[in-house]
Amino acid sequence: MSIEFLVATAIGALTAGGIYLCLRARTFPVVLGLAMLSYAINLFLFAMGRLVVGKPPIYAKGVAVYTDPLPQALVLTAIVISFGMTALALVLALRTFLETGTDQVDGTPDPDLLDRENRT
Amino acid sequence: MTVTVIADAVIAGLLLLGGGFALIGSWGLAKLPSLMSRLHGPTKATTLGVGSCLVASVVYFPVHGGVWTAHELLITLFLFITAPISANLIAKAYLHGCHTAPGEQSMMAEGMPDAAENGADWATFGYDDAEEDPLSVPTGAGGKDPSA
Amino acid sequence: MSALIAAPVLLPAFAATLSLLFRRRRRWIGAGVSIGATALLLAIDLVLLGQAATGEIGIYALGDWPAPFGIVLVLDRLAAMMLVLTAALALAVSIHATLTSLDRRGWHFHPLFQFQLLGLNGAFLTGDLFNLFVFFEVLLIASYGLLLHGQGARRLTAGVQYVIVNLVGSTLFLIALGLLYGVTGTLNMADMAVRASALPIGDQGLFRAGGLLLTAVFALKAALLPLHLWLPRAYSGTAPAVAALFAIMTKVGAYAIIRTGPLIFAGAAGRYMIPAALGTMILGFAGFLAARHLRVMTAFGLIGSTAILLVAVAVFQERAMAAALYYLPHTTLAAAFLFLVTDLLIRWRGTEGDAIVVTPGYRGQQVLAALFFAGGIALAGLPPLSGFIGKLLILQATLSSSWWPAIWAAILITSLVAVIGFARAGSTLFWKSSGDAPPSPGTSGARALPLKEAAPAGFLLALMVLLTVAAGPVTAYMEAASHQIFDVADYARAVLPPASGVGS
Amino acid sequence: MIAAALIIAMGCIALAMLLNLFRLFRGPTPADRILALDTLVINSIAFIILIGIQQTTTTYFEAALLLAMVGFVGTAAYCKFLLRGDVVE
Amino acid sequence: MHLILLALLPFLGAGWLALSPRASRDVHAGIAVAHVVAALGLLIFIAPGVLGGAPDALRLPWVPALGLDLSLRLDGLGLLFAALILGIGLLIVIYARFYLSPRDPMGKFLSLLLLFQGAMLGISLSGNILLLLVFWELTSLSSFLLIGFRSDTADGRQGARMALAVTGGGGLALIGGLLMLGHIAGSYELADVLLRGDIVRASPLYPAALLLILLGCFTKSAQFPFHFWLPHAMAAPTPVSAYLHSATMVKAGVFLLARLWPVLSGSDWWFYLVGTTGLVTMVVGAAIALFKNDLKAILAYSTVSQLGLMTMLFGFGTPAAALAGIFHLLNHSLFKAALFMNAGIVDHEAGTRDIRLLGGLARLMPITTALGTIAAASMAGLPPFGGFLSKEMMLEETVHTAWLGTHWFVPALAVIGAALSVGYSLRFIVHLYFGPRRDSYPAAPHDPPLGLWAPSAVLVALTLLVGLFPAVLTGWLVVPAAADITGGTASGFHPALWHGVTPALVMSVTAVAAGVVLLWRYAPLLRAWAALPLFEAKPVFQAGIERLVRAARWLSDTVHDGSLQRQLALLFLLAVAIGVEGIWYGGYSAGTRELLPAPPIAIIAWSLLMAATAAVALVPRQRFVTLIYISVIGLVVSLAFIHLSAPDLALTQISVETVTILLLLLALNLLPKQPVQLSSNPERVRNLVLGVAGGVTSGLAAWAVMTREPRNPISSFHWANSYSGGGGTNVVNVTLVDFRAFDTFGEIIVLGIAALTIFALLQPAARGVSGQRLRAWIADLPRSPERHPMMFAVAARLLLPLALMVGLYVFLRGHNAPGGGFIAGLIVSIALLMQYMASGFEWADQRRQIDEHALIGFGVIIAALTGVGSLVFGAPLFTSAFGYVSWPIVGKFELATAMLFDIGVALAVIGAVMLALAELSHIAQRAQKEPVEDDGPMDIDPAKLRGARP
Amino acid sequence: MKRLLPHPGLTAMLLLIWMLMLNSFSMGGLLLGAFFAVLIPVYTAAFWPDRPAMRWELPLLRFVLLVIRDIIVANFHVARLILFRRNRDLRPGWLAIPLELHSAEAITLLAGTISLTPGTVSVDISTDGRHLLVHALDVADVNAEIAHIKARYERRLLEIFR
Ligand code: NA
Ligand code: NA
Repeated sequence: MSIEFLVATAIGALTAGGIYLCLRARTFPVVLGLAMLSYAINLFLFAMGRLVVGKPPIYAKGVAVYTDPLPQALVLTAIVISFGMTALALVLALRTFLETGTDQVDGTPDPDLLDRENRT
Repeated sequence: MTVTVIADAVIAGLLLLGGGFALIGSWGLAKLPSLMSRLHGPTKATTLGVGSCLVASVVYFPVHGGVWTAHELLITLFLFITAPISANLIAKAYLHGCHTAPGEQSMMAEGMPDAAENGADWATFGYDDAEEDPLSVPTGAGGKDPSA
Repeated sequence: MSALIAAPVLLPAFAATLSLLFRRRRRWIGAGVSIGATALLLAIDLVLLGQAATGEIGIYALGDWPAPFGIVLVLDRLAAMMLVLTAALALAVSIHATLTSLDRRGWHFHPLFQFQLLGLNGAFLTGDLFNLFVFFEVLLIASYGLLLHGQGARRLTAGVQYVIVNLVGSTLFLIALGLLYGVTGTLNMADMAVRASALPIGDQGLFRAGGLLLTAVFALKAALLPLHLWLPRAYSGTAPAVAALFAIMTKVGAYAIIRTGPLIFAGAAGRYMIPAALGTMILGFAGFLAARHLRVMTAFGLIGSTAILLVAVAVFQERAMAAALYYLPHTTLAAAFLFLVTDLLIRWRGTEGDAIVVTPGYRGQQVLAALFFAGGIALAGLPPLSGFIGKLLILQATLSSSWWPAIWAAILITSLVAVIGFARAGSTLFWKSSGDAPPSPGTSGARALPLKEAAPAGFLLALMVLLTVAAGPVTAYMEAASHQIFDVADYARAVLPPASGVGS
Repeated sequence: MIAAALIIAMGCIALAMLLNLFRLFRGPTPADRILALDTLVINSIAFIILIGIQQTTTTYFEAALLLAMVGFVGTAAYCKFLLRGDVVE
Repeated sequence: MHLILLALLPFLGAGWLALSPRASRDVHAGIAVAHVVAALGLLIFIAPGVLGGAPDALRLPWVPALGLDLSLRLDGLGLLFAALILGIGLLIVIYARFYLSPRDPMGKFLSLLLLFQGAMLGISLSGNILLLLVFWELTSLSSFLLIGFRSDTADGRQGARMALAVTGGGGLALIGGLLMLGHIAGSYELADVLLRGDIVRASPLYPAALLLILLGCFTKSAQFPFHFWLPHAMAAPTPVSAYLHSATMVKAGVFLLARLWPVLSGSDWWFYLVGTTGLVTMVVGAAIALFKNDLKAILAYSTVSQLGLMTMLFGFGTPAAALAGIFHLLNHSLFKAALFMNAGIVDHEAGTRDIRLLGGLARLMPITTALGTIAAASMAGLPPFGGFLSKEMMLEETVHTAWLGTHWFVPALAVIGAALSVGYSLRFIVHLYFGPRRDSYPAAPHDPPLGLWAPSAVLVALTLLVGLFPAVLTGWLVVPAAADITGGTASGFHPALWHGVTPALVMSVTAVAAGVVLLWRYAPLLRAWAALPLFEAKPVFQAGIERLVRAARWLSDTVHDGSLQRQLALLFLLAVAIGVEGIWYGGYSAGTRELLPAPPIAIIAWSLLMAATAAVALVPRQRFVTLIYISVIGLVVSLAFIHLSAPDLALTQISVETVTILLLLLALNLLPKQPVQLSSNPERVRNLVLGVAGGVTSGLAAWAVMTREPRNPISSFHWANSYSGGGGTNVVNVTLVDFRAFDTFGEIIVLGIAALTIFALLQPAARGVSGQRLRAWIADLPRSPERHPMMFAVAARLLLPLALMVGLYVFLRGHNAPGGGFIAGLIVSIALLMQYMASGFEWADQRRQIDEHALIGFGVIIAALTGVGSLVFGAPLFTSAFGYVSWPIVGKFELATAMLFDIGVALAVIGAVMLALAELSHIAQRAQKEPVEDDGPMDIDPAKLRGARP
Repeated sequence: MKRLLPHPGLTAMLLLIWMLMLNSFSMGGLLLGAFFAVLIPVYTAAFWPDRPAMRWELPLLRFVLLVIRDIIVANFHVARLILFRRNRDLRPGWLAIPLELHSAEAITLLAGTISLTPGTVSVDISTDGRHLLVHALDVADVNAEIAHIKARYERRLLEIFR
């Protein structure tokens, strides 16, 4: 078994899980799905520089074998951006829930909340 | 030469010790019967497990890397500060869960003592003389708790 | 090339931060900074347009790192045109928003607005694909903020969908970028174009998938079937003035397709884009006719008219592209104009908002009625406004496509649908009086529109008139721009320094 | 000698992680899962140090340091959630 | 230049009128009259040259790319048409001045009328077929406003919309047709197009172009079956009807048939399409007209019929027929405008237009009766009026026309049509003016003031004079026009009241006799007509539109059902399909790169990740537990980054992970913890299938790239220049703050905006519905009374300085080793957040001493200024500089502007993270409206409890 | 001086940490570290009010060494328990340790020490701040264990926190 295989299957699994969650009917799992997708994407983007073990991109004279630093820089940017986006999506989901009483992605009434409000 | 060999032996020993204790800690985590017992397991991983590896590293780098490193000590410091707090908080969370989930009175079975005199209770459960029953839910998000 | 090229990115950055830092002081400072900066931006963009019009491709290597290794800004005719259009639209919207106090109905309107401009301008200028992604994100996240400005349940639910769909879009963007980098080893558009042509067969499948995926992401922004579903709810849910600014957002997607399609991917997506655009057109104008609210109607009109633009783009041929380029500012201005008019209508109408229902005592609103009529003419593409010329250009140019009968039928029939829809809405809104009963006070509260508030909308209308009157020089510019877009070698020559080890 | 010890140690850590995994899924209480995660983080720190030794590089130590710090924050946040619902109040 | 002025004058008048809404009625009328008179004068001034055979032309470039030039051209045909437009227009303006009531906005009305006039004039003057299109569409738009002038009535609105839909639709077809025509001809200049008839007719596109153009003409000229809009356009004020439906709007279609006659006619397509349509329209329109009761409806259907006549004549395709057609066009304009005015007068004075309520007006309104009778006689084709002459010519032409080989068909139908038109004309005269006087008219009828009848008197006089002296009076106008239609010199214009006994005369007499019979036997005929299964077009049309709208609503509502799940499913499906497509069509070969063996620990970490991923997806209802699994995923990904030589990524991932979890926990507190399941089983299966498909695709894509050798990536430059050019050994960091600093600049802006938006979102959350909900919110978890545990609080305060120190260190070394501004910013944020967690929001917030908004602002400004700063040194934006400085005692150290940039990054990150989390963390408290007191950093402070501390 | 150096001990500790992180000695690094080590306590002083007086010298060092020794010993002890004792043979127990220590810092240090030595975990404090709740994995005599902890750790801490 190769590391490439592990990484590829991990990307696949994270993508699958992310998609599965993104297609759910409530905002919270969708945000989780987005988070998972962003893991998958970060790994994917990173893998596009090919995998190298034990050669971090710290420059030293005369070193010829190194990890492609560019995808790493891109992933860094992507991590930060997707963090901001996920945070925003999450807060928006919460805010919408507070405003509308539903956390359904389609904005339809929420059985849970009705249930809870009936209880009190 | 001999220094290196001795150092290598020390390093290897420390590594084995570290790995071993980390494993034992996790074994405890998996094996022990209740959360309160399991909580004791990871302490080993934290202290001797990681600690031995760190010390091994401290010894290893001057010998094989040609550099002194002391980051490991810093990691140890952080772990030693944080690990007890983590354990404390996890225990509190567990007790709180047992206390508020009827039927799961496991800690009573383990014979938890009262918080002694003056009618005081353990902080997680609140004051016995307080007007609030810890089982009841407080009203309002972030509302003032009587205990606060 | 002078550093002026970077001004459209840096100026909004400073304006945004300044209005952010001044937020605790009097609020007019923020508005003043924002409007002033936008006006200055328009002036700068006009200078840049003048430079680009010479035909020379302006290159600016940020950080003094040569392409393809660093990020370069590229100013060609297309970019300059998009910059000017954006600034002009932004000027109208920022003034409108300030005049109508939209900026006080929530936090941080002006900083978000300026950041939005920053993102847009950056996207138009950059010559680097990943940098394009970054600016897409900037403009998207700023658009989230603007979309939600003022809030309310409807806006929030619409916002949730808009944000999530675009987040998934960004995810796909990154996948596409990764694939392209993994296969070609570069991020610079020009360099990628050069390397793509030398790609071995075995790699071409991956490259193609990456290119198509990237195009799909752009199509998502451009609201192309089946990726347009997010738009109606989002645009009709937000404040109409914000939606007016968003008229340019679909064009960003179109811009990216126009930029990368001929340059890097040799129009590979065209065969799917044409039917998709035709379908979008039909759905857009069906929604237009079906709409029960003006905002929804305008949103669908935007979808439909953008689809007309995209169908011309999808031919990926110089003449059709030139036609598309002429139609692009028109459709942007028309939709924005109609959104602003809708906003005025909502403001001065009273309780009915933008519902297409009869308003008691609303027959006398001559100015609004005239503006609405003009909006209808613009969006339906009738003379004497520029949409007519744009449509003629597109019809003429698409004759070279084998799809032309379908294209013609779709464009002409949807125009008729638009005319019918507008006539229905307009006659209900401005002609019908409710059962000839005297307007009962309290049910509506419609008041007369102060002309001052109509000035920004009037500005957009004037731009459309200008686009019509000056159609000769404008089309000449667009033809030259289109030529430049298809001249891959010229672009590569300008962007990549001759000495650099380009390609593998 | 060191290489062999490293491999054994890494194997131990790997096994420890598997055991953590077991507890993570087995629970039964949320506190158990938090504990399993906390332990997993600790084992990860050990793992990072072992990689550093294996590659004779100090490059990764900051990661271990950071993990020690933020791992705690995470655990505290989870516990706080169970105790109060509100992580910051 | 005259042409430009001519074309502009009506528009100028319209503009002037529109801009002076407050002037008096007479001023408005004066302005309008002045402009029309001026235009007419100008036309007369130009006319001699044009009639002399030298068309006036002018061409200004407008849109060369399109072939659309401002090309104006006045030839004989255009002159005739323009003269009708302006001449009758002048009379209409005068008539309207007296017709409209004082309540009507005269300025607006005349403005629209002149606008329309300008558009019509434009059609007649266009020397470019695209320019003609522009004016054509303008007539549709302006007539829409004119017809809808009485917008307070449903009839007015519906009539206007119907007219717009039909003529606008035809106009769109015309666009297609003319574009094709120009495409075939190779030019859109009318002069060029007219010369290329042979090329056009030989083109395979000819039938399509012809059909589209005819659609435009037929709809505009109300040809069967598009005739139905015209009668409903009668809802307009009578001056509008008189103008639009006699001389102008409906004639535009006929005019275009004439205009393009040299190019399009001369084929079977033309003959059968145009000729037959005209023939049918003539008969059908006349038949309907006979049985209408509304005066304007009678006139409207008669117009339909007469237009059919003209269309038929042009359809015959012979020069003589074309000559007859153009002559009838002139005649019809004269009598029809007069008749409409007459009907208007009757309506105005008698109070109704229902012919059944009228009759016997001859005594009461003698002038009106005289004028109406003459005009109607001309319409009936009775001598000695103009209508007779052109009808004779028409009948003559039908005799020579064979239709599908039969020679009787066209003449027979023509006679029927003529008979019907005699019938409705006579009925108009007899039933309206003659017969018994009634006792009760809705109003007391009397002749109108001079201003109202004089315009029609002029027309009536003309129609009489034309009948008497046709060649003298109209020859100079009609012959050149006909010559321009046929593209040669028109021959044989010999109109005369008496040509001897010709077949035409026989037919004419037959028609008159039959017409008299029709009127004589009107009552039984009416009953028979009423028994016919005819349907009213308007409800059908409206039902059609409603059906269209319903269909559009169904389509739109079905497609745009607001389902996010559907949108995302489509998006994912498309992405997968694209992957398959790309490989399928693009070509693929497997990679040859050597693979890395996986050590056991990697496999175990991998299984951790896989298990956690599956768990997150499969137990989503236990939201809290799900978060723990997410943490595991994050941890494994970080470890993978470390193992695969990406320490910077690991650091970032670890710290971002923590902040994300904090955010999720903060939000989850207020969200349902274990919501009920919403998705149905099929949905879950769909999601699973899509997920697996997406996973497989992305995994394979990753595998495909990882297993092939890289192709000389540009990053080799970054590696080589990082130290020498960027001054740092951490290539990733140098890339971020130098090579690709612009990306990073955008990235911190994204983060800043995210925080600002979160702030803007949460600020109003404590108010309104959301605030109520927050106040009414019941914590759904039982809560421990202790808010700030002692040990945690104590440890946190010790960790804060340590973490800050680490943050500074990580920041400073970032340029050369893993670290940097972003990670440092996160570390500092987390350290501060720890205080918030441990000791509460209020307590920590009072002590933090930072303003997050300002931090974000300053962060962005510092980064931007660093970028701009390089300009001062003459270097491009975002150029970094670094140097090694040697100070006594301190020693040698590096200073790099990139670090300044990184400071901006760090500040923005701290500001953004703190703003977002702080805002989110006390949203619930704010809703309570009572500030939480600062009750110290920990709930149980033993020292305080024992009194050791105050 | 108090405002410039609010926590001299903390400053020293930070400087030490800084030098450990730098991993190499240079005058510049030292100066920079000193700068930060002064700056950070000034900034964070507000977060740590009412610091108890503390003896930083020998007693603390002795205490630390003692704890390290105990940790190692206890580790082996607990390892034996985990590996070789069956679950049902374990004698887990709760210890409510009465506290003589006053300050939160001191009690936290005690609790931390107890937790770090395997086999015992500090769980909670009483609401009156006078008892510490400790859980032991295997305890034969609760009172003896309490006495042991108090004698071994709390007594020493009382010396440090006077
Ligand atoms: Na870095
Ligand atoms: Na412990």
